Amino acid sequence: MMGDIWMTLLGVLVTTLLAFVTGMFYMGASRKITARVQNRVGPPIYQNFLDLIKLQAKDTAIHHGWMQLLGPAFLMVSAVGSLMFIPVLNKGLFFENFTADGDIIFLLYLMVFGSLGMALGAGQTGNPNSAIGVTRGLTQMVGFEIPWVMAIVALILQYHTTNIAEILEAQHRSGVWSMFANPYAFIAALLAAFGMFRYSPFDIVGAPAELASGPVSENGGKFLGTMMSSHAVFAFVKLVLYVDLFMGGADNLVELVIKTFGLYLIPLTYGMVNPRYRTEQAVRYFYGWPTLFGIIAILYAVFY
Amino acid sequence: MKKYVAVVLLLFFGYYLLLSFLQLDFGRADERMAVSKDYLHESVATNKVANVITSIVVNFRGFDTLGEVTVLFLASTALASILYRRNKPGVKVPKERILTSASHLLHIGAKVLFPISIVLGAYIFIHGHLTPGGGFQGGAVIATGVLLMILSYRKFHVNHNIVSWVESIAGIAFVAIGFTGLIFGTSFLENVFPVGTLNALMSGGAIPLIYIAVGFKVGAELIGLLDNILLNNKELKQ
Amino acid sequence: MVISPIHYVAIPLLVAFLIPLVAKIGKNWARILPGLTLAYLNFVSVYLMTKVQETGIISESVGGWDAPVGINLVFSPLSGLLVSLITGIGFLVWLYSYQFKNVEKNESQKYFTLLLMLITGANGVILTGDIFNMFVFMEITAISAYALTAFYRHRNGAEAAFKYLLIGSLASTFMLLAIMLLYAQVGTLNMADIASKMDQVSSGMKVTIFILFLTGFGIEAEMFPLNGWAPDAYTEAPGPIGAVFASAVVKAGVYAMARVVFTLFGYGDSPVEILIIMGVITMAIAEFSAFRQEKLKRMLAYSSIGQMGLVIAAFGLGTKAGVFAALFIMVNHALIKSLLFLSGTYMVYHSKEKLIAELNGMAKELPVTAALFAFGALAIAGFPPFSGFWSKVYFLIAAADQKMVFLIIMVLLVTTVEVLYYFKVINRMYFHKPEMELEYRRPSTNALISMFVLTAVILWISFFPDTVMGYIDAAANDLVNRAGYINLVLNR
Amino acid sequence: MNSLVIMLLIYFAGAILVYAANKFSAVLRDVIVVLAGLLPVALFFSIPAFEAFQFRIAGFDLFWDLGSLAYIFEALVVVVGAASLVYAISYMKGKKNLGYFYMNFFLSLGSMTGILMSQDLISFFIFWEIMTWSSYFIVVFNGYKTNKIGLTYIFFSALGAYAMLTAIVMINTQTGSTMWNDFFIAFAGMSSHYQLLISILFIFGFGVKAAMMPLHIWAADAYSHSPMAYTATFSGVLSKMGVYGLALVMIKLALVSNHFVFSQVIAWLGAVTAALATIYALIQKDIRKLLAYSSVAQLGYIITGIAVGTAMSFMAGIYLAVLHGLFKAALFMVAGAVEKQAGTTDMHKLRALIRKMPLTFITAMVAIIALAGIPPLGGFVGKWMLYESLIGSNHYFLVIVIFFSSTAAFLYAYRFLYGIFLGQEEEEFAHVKEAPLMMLIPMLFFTVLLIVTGTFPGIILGPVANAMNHGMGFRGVQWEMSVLTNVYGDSIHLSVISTIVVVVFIVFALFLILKGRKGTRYVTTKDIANSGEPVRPEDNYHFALDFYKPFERAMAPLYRFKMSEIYGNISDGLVSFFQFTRRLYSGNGQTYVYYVLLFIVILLVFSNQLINR
Amino acid sequence: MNIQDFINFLVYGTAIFLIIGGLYAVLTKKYLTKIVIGLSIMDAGINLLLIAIGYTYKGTAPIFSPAVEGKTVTMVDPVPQALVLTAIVIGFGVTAVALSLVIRLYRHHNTLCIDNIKNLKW
Repeated sequence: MMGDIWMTLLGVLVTTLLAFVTGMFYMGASRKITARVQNRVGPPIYQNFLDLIKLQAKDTAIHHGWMQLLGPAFLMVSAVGSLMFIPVLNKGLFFENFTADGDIIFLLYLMVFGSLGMALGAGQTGNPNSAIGVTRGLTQMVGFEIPWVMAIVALILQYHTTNIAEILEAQHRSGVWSMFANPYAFIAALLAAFGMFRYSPFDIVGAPAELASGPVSENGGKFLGTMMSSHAVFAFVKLVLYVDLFMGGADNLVELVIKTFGLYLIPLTYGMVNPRYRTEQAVRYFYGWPTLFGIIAILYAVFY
Repeated sequence: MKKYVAVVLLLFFGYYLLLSFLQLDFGRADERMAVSKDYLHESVATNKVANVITSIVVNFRGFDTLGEVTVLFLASTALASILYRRNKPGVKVPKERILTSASHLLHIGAKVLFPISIVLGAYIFIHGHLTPGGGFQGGAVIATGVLLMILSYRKFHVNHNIVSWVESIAGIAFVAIGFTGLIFGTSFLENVFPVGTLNALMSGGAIPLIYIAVGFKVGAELIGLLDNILLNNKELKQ
Repeated sequence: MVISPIHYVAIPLLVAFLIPLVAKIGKNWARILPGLTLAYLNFVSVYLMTKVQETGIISESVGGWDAPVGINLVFSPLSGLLVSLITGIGFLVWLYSYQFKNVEKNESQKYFTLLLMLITGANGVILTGDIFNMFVFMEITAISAYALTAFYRHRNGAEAAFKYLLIGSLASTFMLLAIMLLYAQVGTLNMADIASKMDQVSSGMKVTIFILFLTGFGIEAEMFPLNGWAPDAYTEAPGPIGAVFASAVVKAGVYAMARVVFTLFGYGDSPVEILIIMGVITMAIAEFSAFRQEKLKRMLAYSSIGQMGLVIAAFGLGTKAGVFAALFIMVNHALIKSLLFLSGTYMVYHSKEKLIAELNGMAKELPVTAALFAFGALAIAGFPPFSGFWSKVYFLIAAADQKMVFLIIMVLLVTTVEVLYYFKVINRMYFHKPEMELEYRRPSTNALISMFVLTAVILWISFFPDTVMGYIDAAANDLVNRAGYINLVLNR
Repeated sequence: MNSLVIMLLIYFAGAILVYAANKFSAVLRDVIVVLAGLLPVALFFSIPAFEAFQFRIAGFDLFWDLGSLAYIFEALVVVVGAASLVYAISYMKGKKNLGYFYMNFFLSLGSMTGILMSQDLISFFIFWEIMTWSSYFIVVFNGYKTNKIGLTYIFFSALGAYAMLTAIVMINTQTGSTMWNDFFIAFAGMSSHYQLLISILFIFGFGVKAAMMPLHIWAADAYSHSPMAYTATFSGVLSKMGVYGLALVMIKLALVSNHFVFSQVIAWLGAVTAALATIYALIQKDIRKLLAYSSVAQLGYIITGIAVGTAMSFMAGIYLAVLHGLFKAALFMVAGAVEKQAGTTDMHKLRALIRKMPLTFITAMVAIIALAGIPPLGGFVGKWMLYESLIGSNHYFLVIVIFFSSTAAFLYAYRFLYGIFLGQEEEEFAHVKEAPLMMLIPMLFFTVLLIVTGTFPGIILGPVANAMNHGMGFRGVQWEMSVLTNVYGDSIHLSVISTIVVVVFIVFALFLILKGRKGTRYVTTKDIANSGEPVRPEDNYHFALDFYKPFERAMAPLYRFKMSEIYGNISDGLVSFFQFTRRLYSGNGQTYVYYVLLFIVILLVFSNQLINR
Repeated sequence: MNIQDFINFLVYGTAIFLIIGGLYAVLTKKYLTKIVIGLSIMDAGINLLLIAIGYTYKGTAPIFSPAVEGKTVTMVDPVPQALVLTAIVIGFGVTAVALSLVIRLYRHHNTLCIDNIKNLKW
């Protein structure tokens, strides 16, 4: 019994660490790739670690109230919490954590928990840019959630389960990744992912030149550091979730890295060649093709 | 336009009304009489009243007559109420009529006719159960006499006190006779007085009594009405 | 002297003739005497109502001649119920106006005489068993009503009264024509006798007579489009008289109509669908018009017409349940509308135009009166648990039994409109700020008493409806049981 | 004496007593309010079983008994009612006409109790109407401006109630009885158009109170304009009477299984209500209005859950109904506290109250999290069950609409918290204090309740399952204290979820708070990084105007659709029609004579038709 | 058309013509006095009609005076005659009230034209 708890704790720590490290490298890679595309040298791939160390080393002189203190913690809950309910590798190959205790609908909600908590923290800072960023982010969320949910509903209908591990199982059983079993769902989910990762052209939330980096403005030191870590973890969470849902998961960490990084490149490269959308343009974008694909995906799942 | 609509509507209405009435042959009322036969019979047999109409009006359907009298009473009350004007304190409204003075001929004629019409009226309502006529007719004749006086003499005044006393007492008498029926007999307005013999003045029991009361009442009522309408309408002159 | 139905007519007449005499003794007697009479008649009501429950219909002949030769008065559960109601409200109105007329002492004699005669006329219409006698009493009622409508000199009473008289004369013309045709066919005037001989009349003639009666009584019963007189008369008459109109004059008209339909013709023999159709139209038009009214009493008048439409439609259903509902609505309407008129009168007492807009914030100044008005509004709109609700439910059930879904929906839609305009008034009284200095008059004690008595009765019916439903049920039975009526009156 | 009757009596006697007491002393009044509010709570939870009560009035049999479904709603009534009353004592302090207010408050509580215990249609309708007018009188409590709102409310309520009355009399005709149970039994035997007509009428009647789509326009205004102390009950509980009725009708009449299309229509109406109300909620500038629209939206979910009618969706619907009662009551209390303390509810004016009213903020935050359905609070449970059941019963597009509105709900949830509590501070609100204790107690009570239900929804699900198994005709409905299972057999463990969330949160919160705590100091929100230019004291950079402008622009077509305009046109048309009927009475006596003549001539012309009937 | 029908038409037609003639005045005349006169004409028509339906050919007045004693005579129906008496009196009462109202209206408005007396509308 005691052993169970220790094993669980170990699993939590290892998973989180894995997610953190991978996420940080992905973020670093993204900066590097972007720079190369823009014909710059770019920072080294481990630059994010250096940034984080710097941020955490800084003393925080001021804060604007206790909600600001708690904001990044909400973000962390969302990132680490979600991670706990997602199988990192296929069944039995890695710590199972709590994959049996949650399901995908729950995950949908848990994933927005963080941004809402963060939004509260941002709100307390009193910087108008934060609030403007938050409203844009939330509006955009209303946009991309719809195709995303449609894709998920299609999957649920297809595999008659809401548990992620079960969906993985089902893909293995049929031998076809759902990416191919229901390509429309995958497309819808992928297009939604563009919004979810908030890379250009959907980066109006942070809009560096316009909003002074939006919700995170006014945050520095430990706040920004924690946020950065949670972003790293969260990026990993999303990628693994996609891989689990659509690409049949991974049997080992290398496969996982290949799949996730491959996936990660798609929104990244899409963003590099596109200008920034205004918020309403973004929402309309999501209600266009992605939603259509979502509808087709659902119908496909029902009638197939 | 409105007139044509009215004409069309009225023609329709008249047509349908006529259609209904044409089913009743004129002059064949005897074929249709039902209750009337009882009346014709009972009037002579029980009430000993020669004039069947009087018998009906006062006895068989006496309740209607009470209603009629009440209508008259109400009309005079209503008139008084409607035409009543509160006098401003201190302002004396002259009790003058709007009519211009009549000719000398009328003055003399009225003086002659007035007592005759009073007597004639009284005769009519006293003999209501024997001859055509009755309280209403008699009262009307009396009122006509008074009207004659009013028309001929600008300053002729009816004593309102007397009129209202007569009116009230006659009315009370009617109802009181009705109640005697209830007290001494079985029902209101029942003829409990001795009926006497047919075609005598003292016949018919309560019927002539009631008709006399009605005569007084109608006379007083009509006089009151006329007086009220003609009196005190100074504005009409302008 | 035995207490009998004739007292309802004879005693008030006696008193009416006495009033000019006693007025000479003391002015106050002219006011007190009608009240005493009405109080006595209420006692008669109680006595006779208990008696009629035990022994059944009391038929009293007048003039010592039994029907059909003489005229008879019929105190049945039905006529008894309505007569008691009218007399009761008459007494309360007398009580209410006792001080009301204090300012014009000279006229009070006429006012109270006319009031007494109005009630007597209505009672006579209801009690009599003779069709021509009914006409006479209708005229008594009408003339008193004309006079009372024109009672106030500073209002447009005369204009309203003239219109009333114009249409009222038409009503009496049609009634007389109908009576004439009927008499020419059957040779009798007693209603029971006519009813028993009705099969001698050809069906074409029957319809004509029916139409003439319908129009004649429809005018008194405020049926659309014959009710042009009503809004004006209600508005211009003194406040409490509005209550009497709603509870006595109109009730007499409706009663007469119901008697003609149910007893004279027999339900199956007359084209009664007209009643349903006209009832619903009446109700709809009246309530719609009421919605847009600017004057309080005018609004109440239209509301009253609307209720009468409901009653007519309920009678038109023709079943026992329909009649029951109609009578129940009549009872409730008489009580509640009286309360509304009595309390409403005080709220617009000093207003010249008597606009609803002038009621803003009136509840602050006249809390009790406003509360009673609001209570009346809730009750008449049929909000449970108040008495209006029970009658409405019974109406709906009666309609549903006849499978008249359209009727139900119509009635309820129209009722929604009614609810709205009553609440508009309540809103103004309670929640608006007065635009100017409010002129108001506190109700005198006697007025308050009469309003409270009405309220208590309404509340009683609301929470103990069973106590009155027995009487209404008996009344409904009486109206539906045509043969019973005929046999009893004709001693067969 | 019968305990049901006692409860009813307490409320109704409370109504009269409190009105009378108001004339004598304010303290006495408050004591009575608290007593009559709390006594039923004690009574309700201390009595294990209620016995039935039957009597006869006006020829109808009235039969009172508390059914198992009604039990849940009754619990809501007594609890939220008592909390609102306690809250009202502080909130209403200093206002006029309190006797009137409390009287109607108690009347509406009593009538709701009556509705729930009515086993027959007549007393159901009576209590329904008492509820309507007593709530109406509170809606217009705030006076002049609420006039039109009140009229709209009473108009729709009356329409709904009369629709119900029509159904009731038709049932009476069809079955000869006015008992709910007889009706349920006889319903299957009625002809199909009667079945349809009666159900439509009932759903119309209940739909008004439950603010279902085309009948909802009264709701937002009425909720937002009544005193907040009452709105807590009004929106939290009173609207649930419509839900209760819908639940009875939809499920007991087997509309779901027998009239599939019909139940689909209702479900879609619910979903569309939710979506539209949500997008309207997020453009409101008044927090009361925002909450009011949010209530309508939440009721939409509930209706959908009930109309879909599977065991799980029904459970979700009822669960959401109860939970909505709790969190919406808390939120309206927050709004009331803000109104009372800061003097306004306009989000364009309000600013950064978080440091002034921390406890209120916590209540608001917890309630909002519950509203948004974010784990680990109670709202999530309902949302989860709703989605799972909708997906599980193949309502895949319905679930998308629901999901859209519930995602959009985050927007107004955030706006609510931000608009009141966050942002830049302002001198004007420097004096604002925390709400008084009497207001905080009920608010914190709800906070605790919401947190507990998040982990142990079984507290509510237990009675719901019981009601479904015994009385609603579902068979073998399972429930567990903190585990939810969907139709595919997948389950989530709420205790685990809560633990993870709480542990992770605490770890990082401690980290953030404790790290370098000594060196960190609080500065006002005016001191922000604004391109190196500090905000001057007279400036305020608070962001409140056009908060969701991008969203509005994105959803412009949806905003163009305004139900109130359609109703406005209809009512204009009706009013001019009324004006026309009014003008029939031209005031000319001769015209009236024309009418009379016309009438009689028409009848005479058609007299032949009248003979041949 | 036999003679009976012709007589019917003549008698009832005359009476009904009076009624609709009176009604015509009521409907179209603009002066209150004329309207009242119209009402009176209508009353007259009604009374005529009432009397007419009670007539019997060769009937005598229903009075058993010494002149008819012992003989068998047909008498006209007495009831309509009694009724007409009542009707006349009632008509008179109504006319009186109508006239008094006309006087009141004249005092108030200084005109008798119905078009100018329209204070009460709608």
